[in-house]
Amino acid sequence: MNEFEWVPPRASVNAIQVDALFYSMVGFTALVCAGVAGAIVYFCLKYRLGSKADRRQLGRRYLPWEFSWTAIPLIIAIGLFFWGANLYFDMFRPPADAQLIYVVGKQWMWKFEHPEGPREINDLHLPAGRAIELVMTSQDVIHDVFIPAFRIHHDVLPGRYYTEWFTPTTPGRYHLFCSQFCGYAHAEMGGTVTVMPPADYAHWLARGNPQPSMAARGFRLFVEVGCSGCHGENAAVHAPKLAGLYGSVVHLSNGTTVIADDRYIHDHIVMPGSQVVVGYRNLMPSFKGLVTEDEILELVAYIKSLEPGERSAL
Amino acid sequence: MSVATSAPRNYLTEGTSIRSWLLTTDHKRIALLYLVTITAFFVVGAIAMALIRLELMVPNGTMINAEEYNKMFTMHGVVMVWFFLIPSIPTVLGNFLVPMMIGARDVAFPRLNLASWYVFVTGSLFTMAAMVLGGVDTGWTFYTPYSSLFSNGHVILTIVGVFIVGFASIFTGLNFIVTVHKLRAPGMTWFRLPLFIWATYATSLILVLATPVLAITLAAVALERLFHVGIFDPALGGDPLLFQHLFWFYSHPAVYIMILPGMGVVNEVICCFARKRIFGYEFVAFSSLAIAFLGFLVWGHHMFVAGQSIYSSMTFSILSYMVAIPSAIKVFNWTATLHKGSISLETPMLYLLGFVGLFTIGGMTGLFLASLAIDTHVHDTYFVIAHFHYIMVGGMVSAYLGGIHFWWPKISGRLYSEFWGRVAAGLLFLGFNLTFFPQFIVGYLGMPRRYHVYPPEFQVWNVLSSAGASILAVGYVLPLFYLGWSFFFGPEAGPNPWGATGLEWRTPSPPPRDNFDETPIVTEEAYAYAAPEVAGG
Amino acid sequence: MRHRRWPVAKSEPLLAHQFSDRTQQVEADSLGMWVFICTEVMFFGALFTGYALYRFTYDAEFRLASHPVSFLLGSVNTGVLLTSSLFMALALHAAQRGDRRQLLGFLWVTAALGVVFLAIKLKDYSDLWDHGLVPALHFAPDLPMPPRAQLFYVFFFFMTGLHALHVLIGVVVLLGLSWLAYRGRCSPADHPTVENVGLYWHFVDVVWVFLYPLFYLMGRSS
Amino acid sequence: MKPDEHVYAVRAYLGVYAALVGLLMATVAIARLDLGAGNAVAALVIGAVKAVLIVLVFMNARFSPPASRVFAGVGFFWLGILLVLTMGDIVTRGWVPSAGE
Repeated sequence: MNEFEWVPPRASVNAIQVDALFYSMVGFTALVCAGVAGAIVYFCLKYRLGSKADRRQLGRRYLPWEFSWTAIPLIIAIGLFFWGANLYFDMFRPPADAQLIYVVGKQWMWKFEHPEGPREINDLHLPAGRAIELVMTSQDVIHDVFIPAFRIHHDVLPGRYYTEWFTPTTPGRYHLFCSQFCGYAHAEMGGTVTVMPPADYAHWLARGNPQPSMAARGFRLFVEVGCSGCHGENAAVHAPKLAGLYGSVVHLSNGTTVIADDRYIHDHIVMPGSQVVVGYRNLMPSFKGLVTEDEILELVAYIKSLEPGERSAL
Repeated sequence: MSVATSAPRNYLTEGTSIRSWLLTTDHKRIALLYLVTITAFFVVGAIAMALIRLELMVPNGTMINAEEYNKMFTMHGVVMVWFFLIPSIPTVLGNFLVPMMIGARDVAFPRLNLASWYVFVTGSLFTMAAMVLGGVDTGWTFYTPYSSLFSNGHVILTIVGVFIVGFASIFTGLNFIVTVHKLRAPGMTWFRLPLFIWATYATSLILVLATPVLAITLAAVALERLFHVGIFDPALGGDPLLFQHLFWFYSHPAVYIMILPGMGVVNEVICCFARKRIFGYEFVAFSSLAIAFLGFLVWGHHMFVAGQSIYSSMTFSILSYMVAIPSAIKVFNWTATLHKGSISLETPMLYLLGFVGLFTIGGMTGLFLASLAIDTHVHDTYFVIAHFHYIMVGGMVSAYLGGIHFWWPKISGRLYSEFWGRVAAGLLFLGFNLTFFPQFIVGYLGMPRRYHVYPPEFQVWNVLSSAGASILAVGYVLPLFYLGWSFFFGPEAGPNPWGATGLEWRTPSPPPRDNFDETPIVTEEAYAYAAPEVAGG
Repeated sequence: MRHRRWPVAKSEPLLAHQFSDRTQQVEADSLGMWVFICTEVMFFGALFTGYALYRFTYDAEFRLASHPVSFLLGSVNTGVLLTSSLFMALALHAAQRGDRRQLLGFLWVTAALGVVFLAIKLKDYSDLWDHGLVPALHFAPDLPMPPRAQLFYVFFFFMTGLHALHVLIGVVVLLGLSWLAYRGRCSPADHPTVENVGLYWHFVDVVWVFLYPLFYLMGRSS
Repeated sequence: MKPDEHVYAVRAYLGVYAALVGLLMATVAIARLDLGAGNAVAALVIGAVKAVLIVLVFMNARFSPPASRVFAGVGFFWLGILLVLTMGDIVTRGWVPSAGE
């Protein structure tokens, strides 16, 4: 049952690019190490104590050597930096049309939500050939989404949203690991990423229990936990309306402005008083503990779905 | 020359009661106190390591359970980092050699030096108590909010211990800085100092400047754990990344605390056994200071995927590449020193040539981790484990053992078995590579660190690694026996068995209480080895 | 006090065996003190960094949260510490001239000002306790507080508390030193000891000079 | 160091003390004005000036041997490293690169 592996499977566009850099550096490293080791062995043999090797010309002209082995590594280092930094920068620029998938890590499981509705635990199904963007948060400690076949890694922090994106290329089943130590069952906090041809993926989405979309679930929560009592269409309370909020610029009572992104909405739900919108008093209670991180994601998805001038998209 | 009449009084025979050892202010005796203490801790850390490697022989090991495994790697990390590696060369070889190499009678503050050992022992009692009472499972990095709010282990007790030993580090560092500045013998200018002194001086700067930051950070974790005030808790507005910044501000330079003194030992040993002056003295000297300085500018490379700003990551990445430059300078200069030398491969030389090779691999793989894109894949995998063990074990422990062998005749006044010494050095090199090289591969395959179970396709590499660890263990145990034997029964060494230069070799072995009968006067540069006779030239 | 005859220093100050002369010993002690101060800077520095991070992140909240902190007590305390530093400097001057009577007087004034500082600090803390603004022990503000107020007060007590601990240690050391001076162990040749204690005391003052604007001066204008 | 070098120092000590008290009063006055972010900057600049005066005159760093003078600055320099690189992260964390194609 032990398949023997030399190299990890390569299943994303990013993996190909990272491997190119990695193997170039392996070659360079092998060259340097062989050079140093070769020189040491050669000198140890040739200049062993009592050998008849010529030891004259022990001049002190060492500056040219020093400068060359300072300057050459410097140039190589800068080159390597730019190569790696360039790839890294791209890893933080998801294409605008990337498909979003929401991820919540908690001790010791991963929850995934597809906007179309399906929810998964520790398993993630993805279509091949399409840019995927994971929007990730944690419910307790720091976790880390690590998918070796995609050469991608990012920590998942409580109270924040981070994203990582990739384009799976090759259908297959790949490991998913938590790689930030998170307690007792850290080593078991993993799962399988299944990359499928797009048609199969569409089929998979449609199959099984038809689930309402994330935004629809968010709307249900919006009513159930009482958000609509103040933020709803006919609410008597003077609370900011949420249509068109997502992505807009919000003016706060302390004179600053923020972009209303996932993090802003999240913080508002669990810590309402921290950023009060100008013109409003802070009346909102904290919903910390009343809604879980994945429910907050659903609320965010709902608020996101509200177009300006609309009260309810559903 | 110690002729076998009545043995001259030396620091070992100057009072033999327990009390005379426990109240000594002699830097050489304090070095021996530290030697015994950290050897004991090395054994503790190594036992934890043995359990880890045994558990990882099979993909679903059941020898120890998840909780025990988590406690084992935490114990291995905490003990090896703070109770062995950081004190190792500075407190043993540094304490023994710094005053002698600069021609001083003692360090500047001998009582502070003794206090350092007591503080160290006190701190270790706390941490050991935590281990005995049930252990701690956070990993040696104590990442918040896991350590501050979630872990059930004895986090506070462990942290208190580490906090206290920090002061031992600070005392040692402060002492060396002042000693090197103020107690050099007449004629011992900065550029006549042995390079071990430059390296130790650079290390001391890091000890003094970085350790307080760790102390206060750990205090904050303890505070958070006791009272949950939100310093690092996102739910209360805290920022877990603040912990990581402060922790790595110490713990990255701490890597240089571990490796710089090792580099210092390399200079001494290679010059001695190549019978040649170091190539490019000034460059090697200043590269030590450059490493100590740059080492403070790179901590963020531990946080490339932790949620740090990407612009910050880029800054830290390029600064990390800059550290490679002084490291490369050192490796090339050591190699060049061998050119046209007269080389003999005694035990210390074997250890230290091993160091150069392993450090080169460790340093080069550091470039992979400094590369943003590659780190995004190998972060927190066994690739990282392999990399830093190449530096800390392949590098530092080799240098430490090589240094112990090199100065053993000075410390004990006796010689050890050259045969067994070479065997141990060879086993260490072989065992080390077999243990850790497979970890580069399994790391790139994607095996995360701190996993006690793993997918079966990683097993081959783990079995190789565990097999290597058993060879490594033999390499560690052997010196305990033959050095122990030599201490009591070895043949007398005489003041300078290697024919080395350096002031420490100009005094009897073992040295008298005040090191020198009269203050030496220095008239020449370091490593003034006579030009080798050109046989038939 | 002033009628007492001062005992005469009986011997030259001790030269420890590792030093070859007096100058070397004095310079080593002084350098050791400066290096220790470096360590102290980094010790407080970690907290200043944490403060900077949260001040940047929650600027408005921190301003609001700082209102109950007494501007008056903080400013008076700054004056007290600055004055104590002056007397410490004068004490060194007296030691250099070998004027033990003045030395003793100045040391006592310095220590007394340290005690005054601590007393005012205590008053400051107890006022905040009454407002329920002591995190961990008694955090139930009786004033409207922004959400991150607790974080502000964590840093307030952590940093000023650590500083107060340093003042306390300083006072003890000053009293010890004045006892030595009283016993006649402070001849002009002993002034380096006074100088090193002074370095520590002035450093504690320097820390306060930064704590004062960070905790007592912010948000005063609004 | 030679004691006679700063026996005359009383005048310097008193002068610096006067300056420190003056700066304290200035900082109190400025705190009452509304300068926005300028308040914090002014208060910290005044604090830094006070610290420099204390180090140079009260602590006699002017007359210390070179090594001591270097170490007087080293601690603050290293604190600068810690502050600048940490805050560099905090300040730029919100800067998100524009979406790729």
